[in-house]
Amino acid sequence: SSKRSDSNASGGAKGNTNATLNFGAAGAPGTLDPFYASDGETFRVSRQMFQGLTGFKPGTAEVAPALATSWTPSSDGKTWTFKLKTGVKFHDGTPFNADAVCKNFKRMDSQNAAGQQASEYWLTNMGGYNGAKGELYQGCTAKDASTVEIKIARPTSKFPALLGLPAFSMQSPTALDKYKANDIKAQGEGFVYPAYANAHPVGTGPMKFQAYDKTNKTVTLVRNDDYAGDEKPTIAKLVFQIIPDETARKQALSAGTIDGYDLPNPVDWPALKKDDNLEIRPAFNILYLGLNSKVDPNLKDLKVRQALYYAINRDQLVKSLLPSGASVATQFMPKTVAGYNDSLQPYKYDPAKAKQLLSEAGKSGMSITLWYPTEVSRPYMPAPDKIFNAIKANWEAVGIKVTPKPLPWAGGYVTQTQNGKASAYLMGWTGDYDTPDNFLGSFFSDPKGQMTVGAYPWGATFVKDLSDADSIVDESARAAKYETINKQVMEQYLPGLPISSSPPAIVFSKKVSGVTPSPLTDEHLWTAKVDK
Amino acid sequence: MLRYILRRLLQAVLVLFVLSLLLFAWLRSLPGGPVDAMLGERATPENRAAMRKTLGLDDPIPVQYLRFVDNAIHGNFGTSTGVQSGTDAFSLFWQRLPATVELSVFAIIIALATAIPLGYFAAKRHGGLLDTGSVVLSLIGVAVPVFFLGFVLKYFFSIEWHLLPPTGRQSPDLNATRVTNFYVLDGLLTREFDASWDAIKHLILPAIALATIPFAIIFRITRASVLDVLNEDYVRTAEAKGLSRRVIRGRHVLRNAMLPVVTTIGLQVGGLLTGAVLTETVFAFPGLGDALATAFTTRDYPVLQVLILMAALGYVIVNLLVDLAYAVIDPRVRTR
Amino acid sequence: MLLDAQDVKVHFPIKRGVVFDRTVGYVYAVDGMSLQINRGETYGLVGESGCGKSTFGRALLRLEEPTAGAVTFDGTDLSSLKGETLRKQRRNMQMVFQDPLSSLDPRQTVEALLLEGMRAHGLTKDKAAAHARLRELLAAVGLPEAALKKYPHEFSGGQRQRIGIARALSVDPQLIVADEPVSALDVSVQAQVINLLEDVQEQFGLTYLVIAHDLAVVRHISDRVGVMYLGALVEEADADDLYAIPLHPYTRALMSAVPIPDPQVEDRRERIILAGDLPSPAAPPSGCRFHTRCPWRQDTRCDTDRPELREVRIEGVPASHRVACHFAEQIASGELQPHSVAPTAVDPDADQPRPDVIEDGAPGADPYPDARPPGV
Amino acid sequence: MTAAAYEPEVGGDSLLSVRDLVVEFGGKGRPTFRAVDGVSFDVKPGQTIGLVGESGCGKSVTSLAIMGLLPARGNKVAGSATFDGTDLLTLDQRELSDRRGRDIAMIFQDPLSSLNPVVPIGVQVAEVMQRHQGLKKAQAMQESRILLDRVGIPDPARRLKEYPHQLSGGMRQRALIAMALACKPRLLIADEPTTALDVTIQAQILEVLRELVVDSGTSLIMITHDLGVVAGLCDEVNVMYAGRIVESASRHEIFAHPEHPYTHGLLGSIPRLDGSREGALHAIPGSVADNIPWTAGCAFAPRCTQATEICRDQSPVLEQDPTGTPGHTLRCHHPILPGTDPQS
Amino acid sequence: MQRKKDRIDALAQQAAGVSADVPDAGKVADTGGVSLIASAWRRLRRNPVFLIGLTVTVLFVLIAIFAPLLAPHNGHTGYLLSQVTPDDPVPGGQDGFPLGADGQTGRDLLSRLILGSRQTLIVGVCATLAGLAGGIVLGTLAGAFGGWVDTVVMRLVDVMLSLPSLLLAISVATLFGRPSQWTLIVAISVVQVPIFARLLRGSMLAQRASDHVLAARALGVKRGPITFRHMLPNSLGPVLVQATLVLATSIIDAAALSFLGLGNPDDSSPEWGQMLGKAQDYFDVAPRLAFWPAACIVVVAFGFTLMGESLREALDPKSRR
Ligand SMILES: Nc1ncnc2c1ncn2[C@@H]1O[C@H](COP(=O)(O)OP(=O)(O)OP(=O)(O)O)[C@@H](O)[C@H]1O
Ligand SMILES: Nc1ncnc2c1ncn2[C@@H]1O[C@H](COP(=O)(O)OP(=O)(O)OP(=O)(O)O)[C@@H](O)[C@H]1O
Ligand SMILES: [Mg+2]
Ligand SMILES: [Mg+2]
Repeated sequence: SSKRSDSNASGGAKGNTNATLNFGAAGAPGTLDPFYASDGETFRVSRQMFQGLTGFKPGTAEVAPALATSWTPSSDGKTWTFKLKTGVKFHDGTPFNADAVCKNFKRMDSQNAAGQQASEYWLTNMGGYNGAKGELYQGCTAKDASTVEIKIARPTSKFPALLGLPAFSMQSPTALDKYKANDIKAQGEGFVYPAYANAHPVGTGPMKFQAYDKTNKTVTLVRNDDYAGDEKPTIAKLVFQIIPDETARKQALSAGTIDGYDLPNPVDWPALKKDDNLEIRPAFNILYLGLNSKVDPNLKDLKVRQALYYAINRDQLVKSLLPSGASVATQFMPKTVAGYNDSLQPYKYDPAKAKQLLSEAGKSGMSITLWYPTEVSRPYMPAPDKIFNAIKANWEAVGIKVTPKPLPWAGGYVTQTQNGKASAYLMGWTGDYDTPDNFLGSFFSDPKGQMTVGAYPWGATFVKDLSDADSIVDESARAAKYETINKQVMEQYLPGLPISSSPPAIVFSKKVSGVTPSPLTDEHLWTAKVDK
Repeated sequence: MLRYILRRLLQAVLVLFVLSLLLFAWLRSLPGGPVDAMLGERATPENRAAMRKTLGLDDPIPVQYLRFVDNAIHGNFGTSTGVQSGTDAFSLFWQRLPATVELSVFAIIIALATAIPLGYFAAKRHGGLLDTGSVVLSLIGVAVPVFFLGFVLKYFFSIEWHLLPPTGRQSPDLNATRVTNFYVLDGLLTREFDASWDAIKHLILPAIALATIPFAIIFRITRASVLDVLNEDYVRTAEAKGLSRRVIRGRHVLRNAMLPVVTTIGLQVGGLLTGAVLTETVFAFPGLGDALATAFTTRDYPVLQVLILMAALGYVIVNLLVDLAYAVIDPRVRTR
Repeated sequence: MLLDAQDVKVHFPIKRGVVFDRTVGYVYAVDGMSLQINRGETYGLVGESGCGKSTFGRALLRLEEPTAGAVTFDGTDLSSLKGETLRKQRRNMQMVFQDPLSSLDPRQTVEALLLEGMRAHGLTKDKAAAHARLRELLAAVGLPEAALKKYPHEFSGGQRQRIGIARALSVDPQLIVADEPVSALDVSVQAQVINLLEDVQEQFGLTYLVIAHDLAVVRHISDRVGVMYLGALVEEADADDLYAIPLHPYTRALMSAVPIPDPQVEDRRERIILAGDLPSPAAPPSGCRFHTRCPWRQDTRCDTDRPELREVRIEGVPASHRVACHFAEQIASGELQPHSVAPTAVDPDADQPRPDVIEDGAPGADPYPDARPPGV
Repeated sequence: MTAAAYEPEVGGDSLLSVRDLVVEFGGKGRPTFRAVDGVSFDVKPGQTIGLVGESGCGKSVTSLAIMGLLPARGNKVAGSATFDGTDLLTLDQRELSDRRGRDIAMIFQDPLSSLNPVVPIGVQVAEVMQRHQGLKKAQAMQESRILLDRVGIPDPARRLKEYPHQLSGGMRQRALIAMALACKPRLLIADEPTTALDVTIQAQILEVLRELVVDSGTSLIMITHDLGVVAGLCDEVNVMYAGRIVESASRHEIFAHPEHPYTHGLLGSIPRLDGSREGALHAIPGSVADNIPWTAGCAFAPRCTQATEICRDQSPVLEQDPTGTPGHTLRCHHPILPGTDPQS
Repeated sequence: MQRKKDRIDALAQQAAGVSADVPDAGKVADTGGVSLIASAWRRLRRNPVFLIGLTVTVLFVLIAIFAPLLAPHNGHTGYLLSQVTPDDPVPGGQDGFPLGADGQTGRDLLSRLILGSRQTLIVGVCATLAGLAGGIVLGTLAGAFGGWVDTVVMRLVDVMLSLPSLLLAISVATLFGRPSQWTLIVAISVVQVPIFARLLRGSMLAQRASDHVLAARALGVKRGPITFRHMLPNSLGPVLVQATLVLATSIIDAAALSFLGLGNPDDSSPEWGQMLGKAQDYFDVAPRLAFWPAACIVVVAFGFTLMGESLREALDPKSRR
């Protein structure tokens, strides 16, 4: 007979260290090697098995020590010295030390052609490979067993926060070599991953990989008894059960076959709050309405853009279509980000003013094509079509003709909006880490990008301001600069219309407690206390 | 007979070839694609373009097709980009196949076990209460959308009454040994009977949901064909011979009445895969239907291609088998 | 002479193959039929089911493409006609079918059915004339005018056959090929139709080719009778001559097999019971086609030489009486005596091209393949 | 192969005696329709009687009613059919099925559709014996081979394993006969056994029936629309029209002195192979189908040249023909007496 | 066999009350003709199953036609929007809005259900007509010409048939890139084309070999009239019956596609399948959002199916026994 894992060995009112946590995941992990991953479902699994040099304070987006206990930048902000935690071992027994760190960086930096495409996080954050022009990463030196020096090309606000990203987790050099972790190939339209990424991930994290049952769509992790971190795992086993359908996840939770799942549908929140442990995360995202004046010349006029903004009843939208805790956005970043400008007031819903602005601009009764995605649900936009409908109704109320343009998310929506092909479109962003550049930079640093700021007279200045601000080493000076930029963006530029920030939630059954919700979806599931 | 099989197989190959061509051209001409699905909103246009280049997606479609055929000839059908990234599309198919087969077989068993007796007795008591009742039931069965039924079933059996699991193929905390990946069978092979039982429990609800339409159709065909056969002269002959009721029912009525039913079962198999897309989505049942649905939303071309081609092939093969089965029961076809 | 058929053959290919169909053999449905029909005459053709009567009838009208042979109608070689000329020619030769219901389009009123042919040949110049013509036709076949607005299924079998005859008459043909015109009808109605056929022949000066398997019926209405066996004539004679002195063994057997509604005759009759069935036209016996069932078969020639239709020199037999038998004289004179024949088993439709049952869905399959689940 | 003229041997008391048989169809929403209306006749052991009449006159329904084979619903049967002392119409299905195939057997018109297409011939013959004589399968198959041989099927050992579609029409009908005779029934009902066959094959089958009846002394009810068949085979002939027997007499009598206008007309309308070809046939006007159902009066009246007022109002009864031989019964107000010309 | 058919016809007429007594030979009752369809209708008129189906269908069509008059409100204004809160996303029934809101947009569910009948009818009818049209074109081509045309068309149909139906529909829906009501209709109809084509071709081939077509050829009627006057009308029976059934399935298909997110995303003019598909988000909070459209679909599909099935029986000569 099969061995049902013994989940009732020790009673105890709170917590059960032999317990299994069954977690409903919305998708299968793409790969087990986080370096080649770029999606949340994969990272959720990685985060339980791996640690980076830096990490995040539970429940926040703030950088916190992880495998490095401390770090100091040089005065020019280009050389960083990390002190490493000692006595740490990878799951396979390989010791973690400065040598291992540098081997990891070397591995990440020296990707073959396919790997350079597959490791998207490195590409976007580090800007290149093998010392290519513009690459941020410049080298790693092991000063001694527990000291590492990393050089970067220019000072930037995101360093070293980005080292906390799961993609840059520390992996066992032995295992990387043994299972040929870098032997990635492009074949057909996809990548063929090496054995390492398929079945042998080895990190230093609290949970160890046990199995990925592809026929049953479950990933099983077990406790790493040698875990060196502070939060010791409180569960023996963590099983990710992949249930793509949202309603199915909810029903599985109700039926008790899973203990928790991510991204509950906001309409279910009230019920989940009542019957289960609904953990609401701090909002760390932004929903905006992108505008592109190159595609739609009407939008060149600031008055038109403002009119569009005033015409949207965002209070109503937030109240009726977004989860509780969602808020109307005043700028292109959520509150918690350094550089957020508290003094900015939201554009109030004012249809009269919108009409007036439109007539001033001579664009009363203008028409606009509004794009929105289908086949997708995102934390910042749980139901795009409903948001679209609300905005459409608002705009029509001020005499704007709205042509809907729905497009499947992966069926061209992303490419076309990101390539600056859409006049007005719904889009959003969830932060990777707590830097203003992660928001503003992502939207505007490319003058020819999605909102094509380069097409405006102020575009060039704006782009330059952004990159200057990012290079300021001093945190408070940097924050101040960003506050100014935010104010400019909202009052003078208004290249797009930030709509709202919504707090996503994660839900556990009443039996489970002890998991702190994280704005970065960096939940430490291993700290769950399962009361079975 | 052999010639007939050969002929059908050759036709199937032709059909598959044309299908693969159409499929390939069509998929590539869609907007968006796997790169969008993989990179999401994060990547810059440059990143996207570079990735398309690396993956060869920017080549002209005929070039891509030739490459695909070349690879396919070498047994390489590409790797998944979305359903289970990096997995060979064909092994993905093999991984998911057992689940769907298991589900379909269960559904067909449920459908047959209920539809045939019910159809027979409805025809026997033509116009009676049982007849009218079951006809209405079958018509309603056809009219209820499968996914809605799935929800309702789950709502009662899993959430309200906690009788059966709402999702998945096997309880995750069960450490079952895998042999064939047919879980019920595996449990029997390894004598882990609780694993079999657990798998069966996971199968019941989706199988019921999946079985409704085949049930309704098989029921209707059985009823109609039993009605026909009952009117046949040879049944009257059998009665005139004074044969016992059992012999008349088995040898003379049912054996003949089953002929159209067998054909229908073949046609139903195509429908089952269709139903599986919905059922497996509703029940998070990790089979081919689920993979298909995911492959569509993630624009996973290689997987889509393999799954659709395999579905077509499977359909052809199953219907060939059905024809052969038909030939076994119907001597008029066999002795050609 | 109105119609002259010379050595007409209709062979249906039997096709089979893995990818592409190859012809693996032929059904020799009609295999060398020659006959002449004179203007105003009724020619009767009898034979067992499957011997090729209908196929020959259709081949005469070019409704079936003859494999070989020539058909001359009123001096025109039909096989040379094509397309529009052939279509135009059709008004001269019409057909009456066995199954009166299935040969009438169930969705057309009698009026539409009758007008169709006239329209196709431009005979309906003006409405009044067309209507007069319709009335004339109906009167000729004994149907009231009220029938015009009705549909075929509203009539009885005999009435339908009248409609079929009226339709054939509608284009004013010279020749009518009647393929089993009465065999689907009840005995009492059969006589009505036979009488009708004779009436209209007189009235319109028609020439008939009447095909039937009932020898008595054929003999009754025909001037000359041809007996067909397995794709070819075995005997041809004036109707009375044939009954008086049947020469071919098959004809003799056929005649002795026809039951006569008179107990006294029946009790006295000598019966020749033929052994076995008609052989398959896909594998016709060599030599004389009848030798497998012939009680007078001789070892010398019957199995190898195919007898020609020939005149015989027997007393009391006129020259118009022709027979295809090597030993007709000896049989007639009693020189040869019948012997018993062991029946050879004949498989029905062996090797016949049948509608490929499993190719397009097994037989008995739901005719409505909505087996596609609704609601997917 | 020639056969001597056939002289039936007629036994004593009736084996089957049908009295006032009435069969009505209809029910919910449909008007009731009387398909058989007071049919009475007797069959003596060893006797062959004929039931002739046109399509739809109720011949088959009569025989099916006797066999208890009418559809389970939608019909009403009245009267009696006494076989060997028991009224068959009162038996339940189980009792009937014990007798069917053993005491009374039946052959149907269409030999192909009367055989189960998916069961080998041998099994279909053998199953009767398994059911009624308790034979084991192998034994029953052995018997069937002998039976097939007896009805003149060549190579019976091979045919045993073949399916109906592999047999020709004549052989199928022979197989059906073999099936019917398997348990040596005392009464055989043959419902148009040769209608679907060619004349030469018909002659073969009739020959087989003749021999069998003589050899085993079985009584035979021969149902046909072909007066010629009746003339050569039957002792007694019953002519049916629209659900009733209109005339009944011995075979010589009925052909020599047909008195009912219908019988008369029927004989006149058939072209005879041995008759003269001159002149038109004496067609009976109209058709049976035109004239069902009728309400009161003689059913044949609408088509009858002799009909008068009384024929339309009053239904005649079946009674002894005053001028005919004993046993010649007639249901007519204005019979055509010998020597008169009906056409006048 | 033929005589049996005659008898059947006689019986059918009898049941229909035509031609009871024909006193004289050859006499034909002096009434207008009754076509096959008319006599089928006489039979159907007494069939309760058909009548139920017909009633449901007629009601549905009437509601669809008069929807704007019947609906208490319009379908796009968020009347109850002000009541929508994160804690109560779907306001319930209340005065003037007996079924409450249709979701977070605060529109009136009842009105949308009523208005939805129209769109549903449009989708059903258009999809069926499109499928029928495609099927008739292909089937007529194959059936009328035979030979290589038949082979080519039928192989094409085989390819289409060898794909499971929903897969085909999904494929087509995706093909357009931009989903809308029309892609939905095309997707559903494409699935039907091969079925209609096969059906039609089958009966056309049977007609081609039939005596009445042979008779028309013998009369010298041209190929066009033979095809369109004789073969096509007589072959349409099963196809039209199938069409009634397809009406039902296409409504359900629309729901399935919407469920998979491939339906018409624009819900300003509601459609039941779309409503049901979108209701999955609210399945736990407000099951009525799924229940009502589902119930409507079931009833209407049931109505169509009843009608189609009884039509099929009425037109099928076998069932007239
Ligand atoms: N289209 C066809 N293809 C192949 N074989 C055919 C075709 N039409 C007829 N035959 C075969 O040709 C032979 C002669 O057929 P035909 O219909 O002419 O016979 P018949 O004498 O009219 O018989 P019946 O009396 O049964 O009508 C039969 O064996 C038949 O199976
Ligand atoms: N099951 C039935 N329901 C209603 N009417 C029936 C049924 N069976 C037979 N009839 C009718 O009863 C009448 C007599 O039918 P029957 O079959 O006995 O005729 P028949 O004399 O055997 O004709 P045939 O020579 O065509 O076999 C016919 O009018 C027929 O329509
Ligand atoms: Mg013929
Ligand atoms: Mg009968």
